[in-house]
Amino acid sequence: MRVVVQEQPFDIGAETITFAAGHKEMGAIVTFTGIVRDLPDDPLQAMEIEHYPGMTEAALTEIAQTAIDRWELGDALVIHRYGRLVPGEMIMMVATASKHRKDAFEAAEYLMDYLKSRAPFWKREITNTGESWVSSKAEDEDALTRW
Amino acid sequence: MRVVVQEQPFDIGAETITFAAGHKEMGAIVTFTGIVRDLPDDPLQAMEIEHYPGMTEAALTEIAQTAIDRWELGDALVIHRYGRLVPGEMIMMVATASKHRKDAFEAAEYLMDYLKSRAPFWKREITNTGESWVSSKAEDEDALTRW
Amino acid sequence: MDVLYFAWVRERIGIPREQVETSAATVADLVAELRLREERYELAFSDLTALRVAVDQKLTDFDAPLGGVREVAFFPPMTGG
Amino acid sequence: MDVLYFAWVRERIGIPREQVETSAATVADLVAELRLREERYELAFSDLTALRVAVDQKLTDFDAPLGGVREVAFFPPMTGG
Repeated sequence: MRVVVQEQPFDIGAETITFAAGHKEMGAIVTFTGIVRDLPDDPLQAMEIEHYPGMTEAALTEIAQTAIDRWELGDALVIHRYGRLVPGEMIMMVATASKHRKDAFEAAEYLMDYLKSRAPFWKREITNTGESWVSSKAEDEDALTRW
Repeated sequence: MRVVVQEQPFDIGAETITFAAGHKEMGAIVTFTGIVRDLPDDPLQAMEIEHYPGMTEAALTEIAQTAIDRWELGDALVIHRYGRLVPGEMIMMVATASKHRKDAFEAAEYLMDYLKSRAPFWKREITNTGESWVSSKAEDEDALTRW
Repeated sequence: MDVLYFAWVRERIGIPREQVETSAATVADLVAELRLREERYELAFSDLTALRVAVDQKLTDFDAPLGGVREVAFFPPMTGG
Repeated sequence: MDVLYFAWVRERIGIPREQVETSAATVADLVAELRLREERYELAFSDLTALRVAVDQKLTDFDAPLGGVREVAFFPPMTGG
């Protein structure tokens, strides 16, 4: 398992190829990547991500370990950035490796659902008219009931 | 949408980064990669994949288009190889881009489920003791009932 | 019309494709004709539940009509992905 | 103990962290003490349903005990991913 919390960009291509190459005994690799949406008509200038150093790493590690224990998973990778990101930049990624595609998919969805509402990150959107904290969504909390 | 059927290897890193970079207006990218399992104690020497040129491309295109129509999907990518592959090699990948992670995940699972049982590929395993066609699994056919 | 065989169907019949002159109305009629030819066909088509068929490169059923069809393909259930 | 604030809780209170001398038995007791301090605290803690709390970097509830605790953090619901 690898959990990374960093300010600088990550290389989705290199990360994916390294993760997949490291798990040739697994038949299925799933990745999820989150991107700051770059909408032509959207006034978003930047997204600032605050986090809780120490707790963030611990929370992500616990979420990843739970996924590894719950599904038949060979490995899991979580990378999440903080700081100031502009539209089009990648915020985070997860990857899962399993012998079975169903496990790889479900575990990746689980990682995302928990990471959304249980890892201490907070997003602030900077637009032309001001700044505001992104509200949590009821649907994100509801997503946890699936697990 | 991009559908590729080829004998030569593909670069999962380059494909993922190109796909993600091309969809910055989408917040969620999901990829699935299938690998010929490289098991230390497994006698598998190679996997040969036969396909039906012409129909393969048409079937994959139809599956991808159905996914794009059914979910709120910005784009879909399918790459599938044929010919002789050795353990550890990547067989195929799919990628989906959506504004919503749920759509990206579900569409990728749909692509995989249909690609498994509805695209004209047949796998043959070459082991130390002989060669045999991989049997279709009832669970793969059953997976389609979900959709 | 062109008749194509894939995977173990191809191996049992021994050729990947052939031209067949037929007036069979449906895929099932064509299969019945082929089975009468030689034992390798009889062997390949002995269990239709283990076979799939595509007509003009579209998956279909054994009762599909063959009027105007250019290409019929027989193969086992797919195992891609 | 150290008390940390994140996101709009940090903005409302005006500082990211502070040392608090307290004999509060639970998180709820600590919140009650803080609310009495100044209006900015009262404002930050006015709606506990909009807040989450972590004790020694583990998510918990407002009735969590504070015995032996080194660090308490208050913040809005998380919005990562």
